Amino acid sequence: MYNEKVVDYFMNPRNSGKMENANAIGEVGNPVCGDVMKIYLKVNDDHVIEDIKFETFGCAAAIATSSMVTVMAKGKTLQEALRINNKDVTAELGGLPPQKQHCSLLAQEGIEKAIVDYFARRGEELPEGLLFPSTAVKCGRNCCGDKAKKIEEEPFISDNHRATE
Amino acid sequence: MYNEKVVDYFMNPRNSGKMENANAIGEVGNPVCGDVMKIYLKVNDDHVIEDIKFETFGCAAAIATSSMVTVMAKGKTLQEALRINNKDVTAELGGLPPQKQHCSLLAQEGIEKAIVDYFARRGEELPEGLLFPSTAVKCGRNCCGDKAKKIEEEPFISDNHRATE
Amino acid sequence: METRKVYLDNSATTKVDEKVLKAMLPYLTNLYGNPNSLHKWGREAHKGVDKAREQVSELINSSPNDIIFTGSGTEADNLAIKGTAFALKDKGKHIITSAIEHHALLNSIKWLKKIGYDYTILPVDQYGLVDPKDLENAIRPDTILASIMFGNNEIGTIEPIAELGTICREHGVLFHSDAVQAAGHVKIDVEKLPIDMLSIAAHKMYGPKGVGALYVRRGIKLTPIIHGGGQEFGVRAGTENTSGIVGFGAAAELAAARLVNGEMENETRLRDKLINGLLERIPETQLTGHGSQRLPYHASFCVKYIEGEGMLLLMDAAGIAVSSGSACASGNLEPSHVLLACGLDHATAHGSVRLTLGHTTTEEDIDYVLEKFPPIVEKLRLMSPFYDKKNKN
Amino acid sequence: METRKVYLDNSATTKVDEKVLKAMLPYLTNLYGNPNSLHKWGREAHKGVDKAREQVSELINSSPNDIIFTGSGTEADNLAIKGTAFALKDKGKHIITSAIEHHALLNSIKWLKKIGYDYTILPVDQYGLVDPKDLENAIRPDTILASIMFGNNEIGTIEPIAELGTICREHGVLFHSDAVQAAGHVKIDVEKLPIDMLSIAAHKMYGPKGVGALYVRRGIKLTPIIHGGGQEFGVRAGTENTSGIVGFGAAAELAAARLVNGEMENETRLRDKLINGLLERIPETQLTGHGSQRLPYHASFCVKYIEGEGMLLLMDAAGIAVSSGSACASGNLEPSHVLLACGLDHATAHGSVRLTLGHTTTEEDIDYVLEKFPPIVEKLRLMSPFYDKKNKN
Ligand SMILES: Cc1ncc(COP(=O)(O)O)c(C=O)c1O
Ligand SMILES: Cc1ncc(COP(=O)(O)O)c(C=O)c1O
Repeated sequence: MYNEKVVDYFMNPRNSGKMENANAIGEVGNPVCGDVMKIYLKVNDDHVIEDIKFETFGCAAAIATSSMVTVMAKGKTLQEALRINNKDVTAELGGLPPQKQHCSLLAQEGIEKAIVDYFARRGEELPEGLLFPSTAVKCGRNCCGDKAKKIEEEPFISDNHRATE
Repeated sequence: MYNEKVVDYFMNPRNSGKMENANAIGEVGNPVCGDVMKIYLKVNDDHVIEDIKFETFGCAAAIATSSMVTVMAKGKTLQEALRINNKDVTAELGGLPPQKQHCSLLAQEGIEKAIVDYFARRGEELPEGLLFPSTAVKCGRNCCGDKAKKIEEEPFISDNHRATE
Repeated sequence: METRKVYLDNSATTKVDEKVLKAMLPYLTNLYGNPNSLHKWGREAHKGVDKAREQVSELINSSPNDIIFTGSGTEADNLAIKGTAFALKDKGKHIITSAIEHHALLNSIKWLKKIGYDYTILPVDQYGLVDPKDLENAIRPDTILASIMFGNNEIGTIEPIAELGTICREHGVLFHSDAVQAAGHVKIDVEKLPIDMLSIAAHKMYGPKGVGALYVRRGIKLTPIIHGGGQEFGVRAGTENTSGIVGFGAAAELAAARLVNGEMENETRLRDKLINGLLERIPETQLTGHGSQRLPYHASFCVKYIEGEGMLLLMDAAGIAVSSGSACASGNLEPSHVLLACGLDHATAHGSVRLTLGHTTTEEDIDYVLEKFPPIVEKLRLMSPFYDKKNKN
Repeated sequence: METRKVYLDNSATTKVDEKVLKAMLPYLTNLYGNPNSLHKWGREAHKGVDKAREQVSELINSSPNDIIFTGSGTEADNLAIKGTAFALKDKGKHIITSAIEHHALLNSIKWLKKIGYDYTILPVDQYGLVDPKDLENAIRPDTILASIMFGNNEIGTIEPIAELGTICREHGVLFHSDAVQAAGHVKIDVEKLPIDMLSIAAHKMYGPKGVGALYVRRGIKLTPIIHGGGQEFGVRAGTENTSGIVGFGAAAELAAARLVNGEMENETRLRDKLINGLLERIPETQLTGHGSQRLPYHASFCVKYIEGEGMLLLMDAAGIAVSSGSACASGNLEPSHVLLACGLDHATAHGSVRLTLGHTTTEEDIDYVLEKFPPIVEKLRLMSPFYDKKNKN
């Protein structure tokens, strides 16, 4: 199901764990959905991400994308980090199974949320020109919130592309 | 499906074929149903069946029961021959599969019809006291005539004891 | 020589090819995982099923994702018919089929009728052919599906599928074909043919019994007849018969190769030798089905004055496996609906016998049958009241 | 040691027993006839199926004629539910089942609802037990069927079948039980238990995948879900999966012997060692399902702060096959409906892991798992934002 690179990033995650001296934290996801990601940043005064760590509750894809996004963001400026698209993360991992694509969105959102937190902690406004791609884009994944609603009507219909009821 | 004795009577039928000097012939069955049996008798003046032959168009069970009934009737008086019940024929053969039970009725009917023919040819009334078991009994088998009627409504419903539609 | 064994009932089922068994065995031993499991055992099993899906799809030139594995050809037929009927119930409730379909088809539509659907059964000519004009005339505004078999199991006739499918397409009616007898024996290309759904079964092409498949053209949605887990794209639930599916894949690949390398031509030659030889040697016998538009391995006859079961059993005693559509042989009280639909009278239909060759049938096998069959017929005829009458007249 | 392979996913499927394969092989080679054929080949195949029907019936103490072979446990469930629903539609349209049934059951009744039926889903307690009083209260005048599983696949809980069936009988409601997980592992006697229909599957008892069976008490008529030829007493059409059925028979016979000779007790002992060992070694972990009223081979847990798929994959990397009812592992977006029905919150349910033993599981296997599993959990927990929070608080 997962390619070797995904498995590697899951089995040997880079930048996992807590960061004691973080100056920004972003937490996204929802335990109800089974995906929660926490991104810790240490940002210097030049707005460069000097250190980054993650903690993830979720499947192997969620862990691998978290790990990959930290690798990609490390050393980048906040502006650059915001340009890391969820598709880039997936591509860098060599692809994810269709039903796991949404995990990469979570990784992207985690970075964004942490950056928002960075400025909030400093009591600063968000700098003009900073682009937050995912908050601009409507959440594209099968949110578990949506699902939870649907559950009421059709609790047990499985996900598939061929059957109609 | 068939036991050894049935197979033997089918493979090596006793008394099969035409009889040139028959003085009674009974033909029963219907080619539409796939079962036709012709019984030839040579009856002497003491009403003893001196010789008997059969011709059958039908399945192995029909041939075996025809053959068996001729064996059982040979040398018997007409009165005795009429006492050969279809169950006796089946029993003598060691049993038949359920869906083939009706074949033994045909054999019994063949004998009866030939005996009727015997008296008809001689211009005689049927002697008092002669019992014709099967004509007295309503035809118990799944007659193909009945079936043919049912066909109109439900042409393809198979015969079974478990399914309901 | 009495001990020679000649299996000529390949329309009923075929012997599993040794290469097929070889492909299956790992899935009956070490590769025993459930393809739905995420661990190594599951992934291995999944890989086997995926490969088989490709092999089967290549046989009919479809995409692998258009193949739904089922538990039999019968189930594939049921899924096509009922799956469409339920999925399109708001569009219409009328289904068209032919008088010579397999019971899987006919009993499915009879049942659908009981729950509010309607059908038209098209007649066939004496050769068992459906007239495309009849199909066109039968289409109504509420027609959702037509199902006409590819090749008939009892009489071997191959239907004019391209024409029939084209008519359906023109009228926006889905077209299903039961190719359980044809697939693997004649070339079928679902890209070139206007077929929306196609039923096939492994055990008619030297694969194992208990596995079939339904090809479903992309975009067509079916209501499952077996609900449960999301297996087979959510259309057919149940843990996959991995060894059976893998065997089906191997059988499909071998069949595709036979179709390419011309093996079927030899089979057809042997079949024609059998047909001509029997028609010469056994008087008052007719070929049933079409003379040339027929399955390459299929020979079927009606032998006058006698009943099929007797022939079948005496042939069996001579080591030869054949079948019959007679009432007795089929376990029903009626002779084959296919033969009756071709206009044969009941008595003649009771004399039906079918000999279906396989890829291992030899010239000697055919010679043996040509030697053994005529005296068997003669023996039974000498016991028949009709044959007798005939001689007298 | 890293190369040790420990398969603890026997609830998903089991390895075909060598003796089972041995019984099957003739039906994949020389005994290839279609059991419906009258000739020698057919009769041989028929004999194999007959014998298997006896073997399977002996496992549950039924009459052989009460066994309908199907293509999976899922199909058996579908046949029981839909077959009854269609057969008794004039009597009533209400069906009762439980919240922890297999999708084969639940998706069948959901579909039936779409076509005019109605259902009640009974809740379960924290151990997954159905309360017989709830069943009694749910019965309405139009209730035709109740279906409560024998043993649950995800949490191992064994339901109070005797009580539940008795209530149904008192109210003239048919009672079906899905015993796909239980049959062959716990004693089931349909003569002693008030069960009208029982689903079982070969591949959960060391038989092949792709064959199941439905026990149907004499006198109960079902509408087929697969129509066609008259196979399986007219209730389930399709050429029989002879090798699979024969394998099922052999597997049933072996399972019956294991039940008698006490092998299950050893399995239970190993299971308890596993349960106790893991609960000791992994803090903040709970057993799911019932502590004692559970399938003898079944251990299932929720491990806090982490998600099941990760555990599954890391265990797999250590050579150990387990499963999980987490959303990710199941391919759905929801964690197991069974765990939620037991009252677990979503986050906890995502941490589910199931270890199911087999008859070849050894003491060493269990020791290996007890060694490997705790550090895997620890590794994942160290990556979890919740575990972290926990340590802070
Ligand atoms: C309780 C239960 N019912 C039904 C099934 C379905 O059986 P099968 O996998 O043979 O379709 C399973 C197995 O997955 C099961 O565990
Ligand atoms: C034309 C046709 N359709 C359907 C079937 C049913 O397939 P299966 O035997 O796999 O159920 C058969 C075979 O019996 C067949 O010949």
